[in-house]
Order: sequence, then structure tokens, then C-alpha cells
Amino acid sequence: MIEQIRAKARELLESGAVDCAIGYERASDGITARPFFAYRPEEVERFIFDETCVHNLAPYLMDRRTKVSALVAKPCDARAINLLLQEKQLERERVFIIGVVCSGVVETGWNRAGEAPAPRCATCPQHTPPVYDFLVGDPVAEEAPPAVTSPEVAELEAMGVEERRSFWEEHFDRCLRCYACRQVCPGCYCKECFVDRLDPLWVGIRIAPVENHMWNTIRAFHLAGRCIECGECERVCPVNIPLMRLNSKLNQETAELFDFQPGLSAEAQPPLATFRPDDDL
Amino acid sequence: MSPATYAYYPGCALHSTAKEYDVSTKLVTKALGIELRELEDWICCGASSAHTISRPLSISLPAHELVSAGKQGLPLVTSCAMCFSRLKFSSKEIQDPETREMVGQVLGEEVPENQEVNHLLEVLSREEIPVTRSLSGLRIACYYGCLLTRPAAVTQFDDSVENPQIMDRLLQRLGAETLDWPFKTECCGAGMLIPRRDIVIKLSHRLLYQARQAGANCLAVACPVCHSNLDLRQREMRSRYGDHFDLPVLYFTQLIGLAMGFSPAEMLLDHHFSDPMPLMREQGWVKKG
Amino acid sequence: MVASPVNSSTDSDLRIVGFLCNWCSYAGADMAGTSRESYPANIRLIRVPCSGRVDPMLIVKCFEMGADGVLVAGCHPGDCHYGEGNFHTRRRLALLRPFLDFLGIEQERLRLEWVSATEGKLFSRVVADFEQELKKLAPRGVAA
Amino acid sequence: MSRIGVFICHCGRNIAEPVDIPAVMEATRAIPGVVYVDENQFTCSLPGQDSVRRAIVEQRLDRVVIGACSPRMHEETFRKALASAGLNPYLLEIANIREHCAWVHGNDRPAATAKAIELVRMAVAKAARNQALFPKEIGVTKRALVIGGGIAGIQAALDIADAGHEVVLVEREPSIGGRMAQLDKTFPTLDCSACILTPKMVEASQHPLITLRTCAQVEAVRGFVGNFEVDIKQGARKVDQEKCTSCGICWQKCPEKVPSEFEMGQGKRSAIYIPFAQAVPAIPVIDTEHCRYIRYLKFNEDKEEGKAPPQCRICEKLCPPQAIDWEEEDSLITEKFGALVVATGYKPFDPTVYEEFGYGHYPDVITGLELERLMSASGPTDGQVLRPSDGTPPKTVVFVSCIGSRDETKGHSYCSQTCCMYMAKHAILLQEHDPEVQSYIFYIDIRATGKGYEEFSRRAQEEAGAQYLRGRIAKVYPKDGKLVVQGEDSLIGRPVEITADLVVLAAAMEPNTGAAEMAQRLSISYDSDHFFVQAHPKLRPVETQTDGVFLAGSCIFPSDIPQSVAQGSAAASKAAALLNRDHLVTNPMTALVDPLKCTGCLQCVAVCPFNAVETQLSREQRTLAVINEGTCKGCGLCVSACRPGAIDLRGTTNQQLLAEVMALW
Repeated sequence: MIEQIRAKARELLESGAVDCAIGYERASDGITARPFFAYRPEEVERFIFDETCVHNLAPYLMDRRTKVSALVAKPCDARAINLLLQEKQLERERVFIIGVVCSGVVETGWNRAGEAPAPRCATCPQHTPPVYDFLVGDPVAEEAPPAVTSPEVAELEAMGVEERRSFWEEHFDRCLRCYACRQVCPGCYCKECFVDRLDPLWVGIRIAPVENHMWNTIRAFHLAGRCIECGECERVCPVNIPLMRLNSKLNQETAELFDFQPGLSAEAQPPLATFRPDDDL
Repeated sequence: MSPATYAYYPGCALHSTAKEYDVSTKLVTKALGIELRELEDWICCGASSAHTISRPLSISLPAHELVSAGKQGLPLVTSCAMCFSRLKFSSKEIQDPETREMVGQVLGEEVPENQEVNHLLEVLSREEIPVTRSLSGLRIACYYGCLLTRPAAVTQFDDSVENPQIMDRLLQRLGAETLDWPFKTECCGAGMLIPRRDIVIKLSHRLLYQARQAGANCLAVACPVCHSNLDLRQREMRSRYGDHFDLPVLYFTQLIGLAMGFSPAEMLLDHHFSDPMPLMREQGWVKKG
Repeated sequence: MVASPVNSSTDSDLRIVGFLCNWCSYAGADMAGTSRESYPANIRLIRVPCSGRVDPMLIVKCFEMGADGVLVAGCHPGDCHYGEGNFHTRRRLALLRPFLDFLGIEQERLRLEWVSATEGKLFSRVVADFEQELKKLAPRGVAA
Repeated sequence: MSRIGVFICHCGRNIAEPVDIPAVMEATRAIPGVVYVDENQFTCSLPGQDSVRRAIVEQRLDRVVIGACSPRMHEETFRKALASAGLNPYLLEIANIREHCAWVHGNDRPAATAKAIELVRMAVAKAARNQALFPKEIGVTKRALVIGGGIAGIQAALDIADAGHEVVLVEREPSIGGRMAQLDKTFPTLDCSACILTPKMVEASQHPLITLRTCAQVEAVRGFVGNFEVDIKQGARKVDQEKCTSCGICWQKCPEKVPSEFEMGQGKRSAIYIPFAQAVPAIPVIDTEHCRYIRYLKFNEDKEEGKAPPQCRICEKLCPPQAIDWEEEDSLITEKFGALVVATGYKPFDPTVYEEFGYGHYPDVITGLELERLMSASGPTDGQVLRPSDGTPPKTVVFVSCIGSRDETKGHSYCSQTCCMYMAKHAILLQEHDPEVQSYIFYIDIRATGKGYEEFSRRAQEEAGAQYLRGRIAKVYPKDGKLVVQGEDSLIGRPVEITADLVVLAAAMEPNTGAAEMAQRLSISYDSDHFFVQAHPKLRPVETQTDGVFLAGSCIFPSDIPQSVAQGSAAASKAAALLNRDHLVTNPMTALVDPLKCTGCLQCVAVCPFNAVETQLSREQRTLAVINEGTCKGCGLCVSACRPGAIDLRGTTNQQLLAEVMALW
């Protein structure tokens, strides 16, 4: 598998088809993986791929929009590429997608890689990327789209509204407003995030429960019908807010109301960009 | 397809003056494989009197039946148009939570929010009826009476208030000719018989006159009070207006029974005052002699 | 900013914010005034050109500030002055309502209504009905 | 910090009584940025406006907030006042403390006062964020389109054309004339309807500035005041208008006869026809649904089963100037107009929902308009009133009022205005036709409020002997070849029964077929009955909320002829005043993109209903959205769809809306 990635990356760099190949290398702890940008053919030997390759690499493409890049893409990374293509942030011909068949990554931390699959991967039924130029690994025959219901969401839905309120209050109270969730998210590419604006001041600058609440609510709602469920936001949250529950809830509603799942195709019309006069909502 | 089991609310008339309606209802439904479970503790629906004196009473009396049917988890069916009307009104009123609570206090029981109420016509119109004896030759004026279709928002009985079709279509399927006539839902006088017999005679006479004008050789009804006014009073009409109608007035259940092969006697046709036997003979369903 | 007394002898302490489209619902609220169709005084109405102008962020902001209810009112479907603005509103709010509920803000607190320029009576009924509904929920209080 | 002046209007006692104005003023003085607070009896009055102007100058105000009636009433008035004092008119905000406060909370002074204070505070907060806006000037296409060729539309077209502007008059029927052409006589003067209408129809067709488009329909309307672009579907007549001499041979010889729409189905017309003798233009039209030859062509084209219709073509063979053109097809024409007048009229209510009255069931139950045709000398019976069932003259006629009007359960809640008078007219005319006729009129109230109307109604009773019975009828049923009408005379409280030869239902007037769709095409409002909504029911009765679109006639509300003519003229004068101008100013409240924030996701393009968002490439080759201010109508859909907050709407910015919300806490 790794050899296939290296060979393809070398071929692309040698031919000049791409000027950079983005993938993973072993981190300095010797256990986990980190993103790696190969600019020269000989650098491809540093590429690895295994269950520690947790990062979604798609956001890196946003800084390389005028150049041609190759990208190692798990199914969730490929969904992110579809999202960015659909939102006209990328041009298809400037990305060469080295898709990898993925059976899930594990939970990692510095100097540590777990055994158990990452929470997102535990329920993810998509193993073959929905879009790729070159596929590494054997495609899974019958691929289901990502699940629209999640047990974590269902657990919250089963609570009373008061209980849910205190659940989120407890979590949002911890929010440091570090915005790591935003930085890592392939869907968060605004030039200036609403939370950074001073006028209009949508979110107050102070760290207060109500402002944290506003930030987390709108962050998620801006991803309504767009989150491709890579789970990166939740992974990077330093205070372990279960952010994916917000995103999954919105995706679940989007699927139910509009029969739409983000990231599966670059052509699909996102539900909030259109309407039907006879929408029964 | 309707469920095969219903809670059955006969109402007082079907246990007395309209016995033939009750009997024909039971024979026909049984033959069709529909089980009617008569409510064990049924009481008066309030009829025409309760709602003129007390709103809580007029809602609570029929609600008692709704509660009973609800306990069995069965849809409710009744053959009497008045009972149907009162049950429908009550079930509509108790949609309102406050009214439901009030009725619950009166009855001392929890009142179901949505209890299905049917008139027997609605139930049988959904059935496939095996015809062994075509009703062809019968020119029937279907008379629905005033209560089945009104008010439309409450009874939700037929698409048309003034010109309902449900009984017409049912009897047409049995081979009968049904007539287009303008008095399908006019008032027969109903309970006014007690205080003002003259009015009932006048109104019922007008009905029969129009039915005959339309060319009817019998009437089909779905209400015991209509039946009694139209069937029983023909002699008085004759003495007041000189019209010899001699029009048999039959319950639609009796007509279904005849089509299914029951004999006129089984359908208690001999219980009527305006003798249907000459028509039965004409049809060849009863041998002369 | 200084808080002002909103409660009075007849009103509850509820805080309701209404966003009304200029062409239908704002005019409908004017019509309610012209025909003296009174309704609870604890609603504050904000005029927007179209219900589709109402950014979900504004709605969330109202709730974060402690609003008990938010009403968004626009022209009836098909009658939007801009043709299709209210169709977009309908979709956005259909998604926002269950999401708010998921966050612990009862979805009954966000209402979308269609009120035309002639429906003054309907407007006052909508507000009265909304207030009644909100009274059944626990008050939210002013945000910390 | 801005210098905001606030003016609280008493509106006589309208606001001052339910709202404690001194309290409002005191609270307002405490708001940061407010430097001046004043009150007026009527701020909209000249002295009121003067006080605003004076304060702007003396107090060096840079924002003005007026607490008064709805901005929909006087926003324009006060904007002008600001402009005349040298302040940009868009630096005004209005707190609606009358319609949204004083008038609805009049029974609770403390609550109304508290609310008024907050409404003013919200307006101040918003005003502080207001920016000067500058409208642009645009040209005016000096042509008008009149939609609907009934009496209101004809009048409007003539008046606009007489004012010197080009007019296109679009009518979907083959002739102009509308419902008035179907009437026999008109109340209360009993003029012959055709005699007074026909000269106007001819005048319209001969006016050098009027172009008639019959068999034509408006398909789509784009653009805005002064610059509308309208797609008109010109239906094919299949008769060459240039060649046709209206000799009439074709419609006399055509063998296919079908019920005539003009005769309300009571007479026949041929498949090539003019709808009535005085039709304008008098060019026949081929009814493609019924024409035998066209059916034959269609039969072959669709390869249908069975016997083919005959290849008739008699009209073509007999036409002296060879004017029949089988090839002609419907066409789509796009034209530009500066103003639109909508006069799409009414249709009679269909009484079949009153099943108990037997309309459609018993031939001798007819509507008023059908009786009109039976009485007309040019009608199917040559003016003899005869029963449709057996052709005998009726002697007893029962009229029933309010069919579909004043009846929410089966029809409309409104009063149809004309029925009382036309029933009286019918009773008088029937008696003139045949003195033996006895009319009975079941009425609810007699509404005879026009000039000469009450006298006319009395004449029906006193001279024509019509019996007026106050009450509704319950039922109509046939008996021995006649109709029995059961009703109630509510004045004596008794049921009545009348055996009649003919029953005439006074069917209400309701908006014409397709009114709602037309309103949607024009972006104007319509009410629950589908009548078009005026900009103001009293002060702007022929205007709509969409600038440049005017209304006339029964599309607004049931109108009689004088009212329709007056409205036609009124709409024409409004349209002509608009077309007389060389320039119009545009609404400056359009959307604006901040190119530094735009991510080029183009969600705005997807949601814009007007295709007003265009794209440009930035210097770094990024795609950016740009608003076309000419086509932007300022709905703000793009603003709320813009995640990066790159788009804002002038006049309703995010800052302004947020400031309004935040002012509440």
C-alpha cells in the first residue's frame, strides 16, 4: 500500500504533473503520523500510510489553489475535496487524488497510538473514497453512504430539553475559544470568521457562557448540510467538547428533510442553496 | 379494507321500533365476516333532547360510548343516524383539551382523544358484497336524512352535503337503479312527531311525493326515525292529501341482505307497515300464493 | 445598555422578538394596528425587507441574549414580493428549529408564520397564540 | 459619537393617549448619542416637519429618529424633510409607535409606554448605524402596457394614449370589451350596454398610439419601474389580420358548432368565429380545439385509433381574400414598458357548490349573466326571455341574492356590490319585456348606495312590481315542470314557497381565472379572495406596492361600470405622470459585496431570485461575487446566505439589525 502511494507520488513529481504531493510521514515520536509535503521525487520515500494517519489533509489544498497538488485521501478527506469542489474553492484539474481504501484510523496522542478505532471511524461505513484519480487498496464492493444517525445524537435526543441544555452548558463552559476546531475544518475557509468580526460583533470578545454558546452554535450551523464528518474538530478540541454531535445532528436533519448528504458528489445542489415551492417542512 | 371487528352501538331504536334494522345489520355483517361486538354497558346518546338543555350532558353521554369502545381498542360503528351524529359531535368536541378534561370529570374516566366513529353505511360501502340476487328492477330513492351529512365539518360523511352518493353507489353495485332526486337530505320531521304530528305528516309527505315523482318503487333509508315517519305515516298522508303512495321503505341493510340471498322474511320485511311484499312478488323473490 | 421595565400589570415577563417582512407581515401588523386587533405587548417587531433577510445568526443571537421566543413572519408561499425569499426562509428555519431544540432551546420558541398585508387579525392571533405557547415553557431570563 | 435627534409624535391623541409621551421622552434623553428630543402634535404636519428641519440645522443633527406611525405611512414624507434640511434622507429611522404599539396596546398604558420606549431605543440604535445612501438616476421607457381589455382597461389605454404615450393593450379573448359587452342594459339609466361601449372599443382600436393585442397573454414580467420587460404570448388566430375583410362568410359557413363562451354557453358559435357581432377587432379566430381540419391534422399526427375527423377546410375554400393561414403558430413577443396597468377583471362565481339550488342540474336555474344574454337583442333568443328547458316565456321569476358573496361557508365573505342593482334592473326589464311577469327577489339587505341607485331600486319595487322578500332560500326542486323555491321571509318569520318558472341566481363577482398567478408574475400582493391589494386602500387606491404597477376595475374588488371607468382613468393618470418623467431615481437599498471577505463560494448566486449577482476574477485570479445594482431589488437573501459575511444590504445591514436586537437587552 505504502509502496503504491510512493510510486504514484514519484511518478507524478517526476513527470511534473504535480509540484507537490501531500501525504503522511512518521512523526518524531516514532509512533504517530504527521502531514508531509513532498516537492522532490526522492522525498516520496518518507511517505507512510497506516491507521495512525488521522489528519484530514484537504484544508492544505486551500493554500495551494493556484498550483497542482497530489493528495493522499482517505474517504473522509475525499468527501472534503468534494465539498470544496462543490463550493468552487478548488479546481478539479489542480488536484490529483490518491485515494486510499481505509478501514479506519485509531485514536492517537503524542507518543501514543491506541488500539480502538477513532470514534468517527467506528461507525463510518465508507471505506472507498467517493472521488479519486488513483486508488490504493481494493475497493469495497457495496459501499453505503456515511450513516446519518449516530448513537451519540440519539442519546441526547432521548433526553429532556432541560437535560440537553445543561449537557451543552457544561461542555461549552469549558470552551477556551482557541478555534482549533475551525482551523482544522475543511469547511471553515472564510477569509474572516464571524467570530473574529468586531462590527457587527456577533460574538462578544469576553469568555462568557453566552458568547461561547453563540460561537459553538453558529460554528456548527455554518456547517449545516456541509459537514463531511471527518471528526477532526472533535479530535483537536483541547477540552474534549463533543462537537461532532452538533454536526451529526444537523447532518441527520439535512438527510431527513432534504434527502441530502454532503461530500458524496461535487455536483449535488446543497439544500440551503435551493428550495422547492412544495417543500413540506 | 376495513378492520373486521367493530364495537357496535345499536342505540335505543334498534332494540325497539327498528328491530328489523338491528336484525338485518347483524345478519349482513356476520355473513360478510365483520364482527360487531355490542357495547355491554351502552346508554342513551342524548338524542334530540340532551343538546337542547345541557352542553356537558350532550357531550358526555355519547362520550361514554367512545370510552367503552376505546377500552376495547376497536373502531365504533352505529346504524342509527341520530346516534352517529351525537357520537361525531362528541368526538369532535373532545378534541379540545379543556372539554376533554371536563368530560373526563363527568364520566370519572379518561376520555380518548381520537376514537374512530363510523356509520354502518361507511363500513359497508367499503366492503365487497357477494351478490347472489341482483336488485335489478328496484328503482330506489336513497334517502339519507338530515343528520348523516350535516354539518359536513363534523360528520365528514360524504363529499356532498346535499347530494350524497355513498348509499347510491353501494346499491348500484348490487344491481339496483338509484334515482337522482332532490330530497335526499331533506328533513322528514323526525321527533316533531310528538308535539306537532301535522308537520311531520306534511314534510314526510313531501318526501314521498318527490320520490314517487322521480319514479321510485321503493325507498332506502339509514335511520330508524326516518323509517318510522316514512313507513308508518303513509295511511295518514292518504287521508290528509289523498295520495296513495304504497311505497315500501326499506333499510339499506335489508336491501343488501336481499342481494346476498337472504329471504324477505329473514330480513323481517313483514315488519313494515307499507307492505313491501307486492314488490317482492313482482321481483319474483316471493312466490305467489 | 440600561434595562427597561417590560412587565406591567397585564403582561408576563416574556421577551419575544419578531422579524417581519416589509411587504406582507409588517403591513399585516400595521393592519392589526389600524383595526385595533390588540395582542400581547411583550413582542418587539423588527422590519426586514424579506423574511429571507433574517440570518439564522440573528435568531440565535436573540436566544443567546435571553429571548423567550422569536417569530419570523413572511408572505404566504408563492406570494413573496421577491418571488422566492420565503421558500429559503422555510428551509433555513426547518433546519434551525430542531437544532435549537438539540441545544436545549425548545423548538416551539422559534416560529415561522405566513401573514399577508390584509391579515391583521391573523397577526394578532399569531402573537397571542405564540405568547400562550411560550408561557407554558420555563422563562429563559436574561443572559449572563 | 453621532448626534441623534428624536421626535415623538402625539398623532393627536392616537399615540398620546395610550402612551405616556413625557416618559418616553425622558427615557430617550438617556440614550447615548441622543442630543435632542422633541415632541409634536403631528410630526407629519408642516409645522411638525419644520420643527424637524429646524432642529437638524440648529442642533447639527446627523441622524433623525421619529417615533410616529408606520414607516409605510410617512417614511417618504420625513425623508424629504431631512433632504430639505441638507441631511441625507437615509439617515432617518422611524419607530412605529402607533400601529405596532399605541393602537394595539391601548388598554394597557404602562405596557404601551414601556414598549414605545424600547421601540424608540431600537430605532436610535439602528439609526446610529445608518449611512448616507445615494440613489442613481435611470431612464424611463415611455410606453405603457395595459393588461385586460374590459371597460377599465380600455379607459386606461385611451387616457394614457391621449396623454401622448404609446400603449399596448393585451386581451386574452379574441375581442376587447370584456364583461360589459355581455350586458344587455346598464343600471340605473338602462342605457344599452353595447351602444355606450362599442364607440370606446372602436376608438381604442383606431387610436394611433394604441396597439391592440387580442388572443394574447402576459407570460413573464421582469425589470422594475420605468424599465419593465414583458413577455407576451401572442396566440395564433390562424387568420391573416391584414387580408381579412371581416366579411363573415367563414363563420357563417363553418359546419362545426360549439357552445358560445360569450353567450354563457346558451347559444352556439362556429369553430371559426368572432365572439359577438360588434367584436373589435372583427377578425375571426379559429378555435383549434374544435376546428375539424385541425382535429384531422392532430389525428394524423398522433396516429389515433378510429375514424378520422373530416378534412373540412370550408372556410379556406370560401374565404374571398384567402386569409386563412393554417401555418400561423403562437409566438412570444418581448417588449419594454415604463408602466403597467392591470385590469384583469372578474368572472362570475360558479353556483354549482350550492347543490340545494340545483344550478347545473335544472336548466331553468340560471345566473344573472346568463339572463343578461337571454334579454339581449343580440343574444341567443334575440332578446326574448325564454326558459332554457322548454323555450316558453317565464311568468314567475325568482331572484336570489348573495350567491357566493356574504357567505363564508360556500363562497366569499365580501359583498359583491353590484348584485342588488342588477337584480333590480332585471326585474324592471323583465316587466318591460312582458308585463305579466311577476318577479320575487330574495335579498339579505338592499345595497343601493350609488347615484340614482336607491331610486332605481324603488322603481323595481313600485313600478315593476317586484316582490322583495328578505331572507335566504333553502332549496329549489322541480315539480310538475316548474321549480319550487323554498325560502324564508325573515320579516314575517315564516317559510315561503314559490312555484317559479325561472330561478335567477345573483352570482357574486370574483377575480378572474389566473389572478393569483398574474399577481405573482407582477410581484404584487393579492388577498385571500385573490383580489389585488392596493398600496393603500384609501390614499393610493389604484397603485400597488410595486412601483410602476397600477390597478383598475374589478381585479381590485367588484366594481360597477362607473367605478371601473373612474379607476381606469385614475390608473392612467398615475401611469401618465410616471411616463412624463425623463428620469427616475433607483432604490439605493441594494446589496454590496466586500471583495476582501468574499470566498467565491457563490451561494449568493444560487439564492438570488433576480440573477443580480455576477462574478468577477480578482487580481489573484479568485472568483468574486459582484452585485448588479440595477437588477438587485434589495431582498437580502444573499446576505443571510453569505457565511463569510462578505455581503451586506444597504439600509438593513447586519450592524443595523444586530444593533436593534442588542438594544432590547
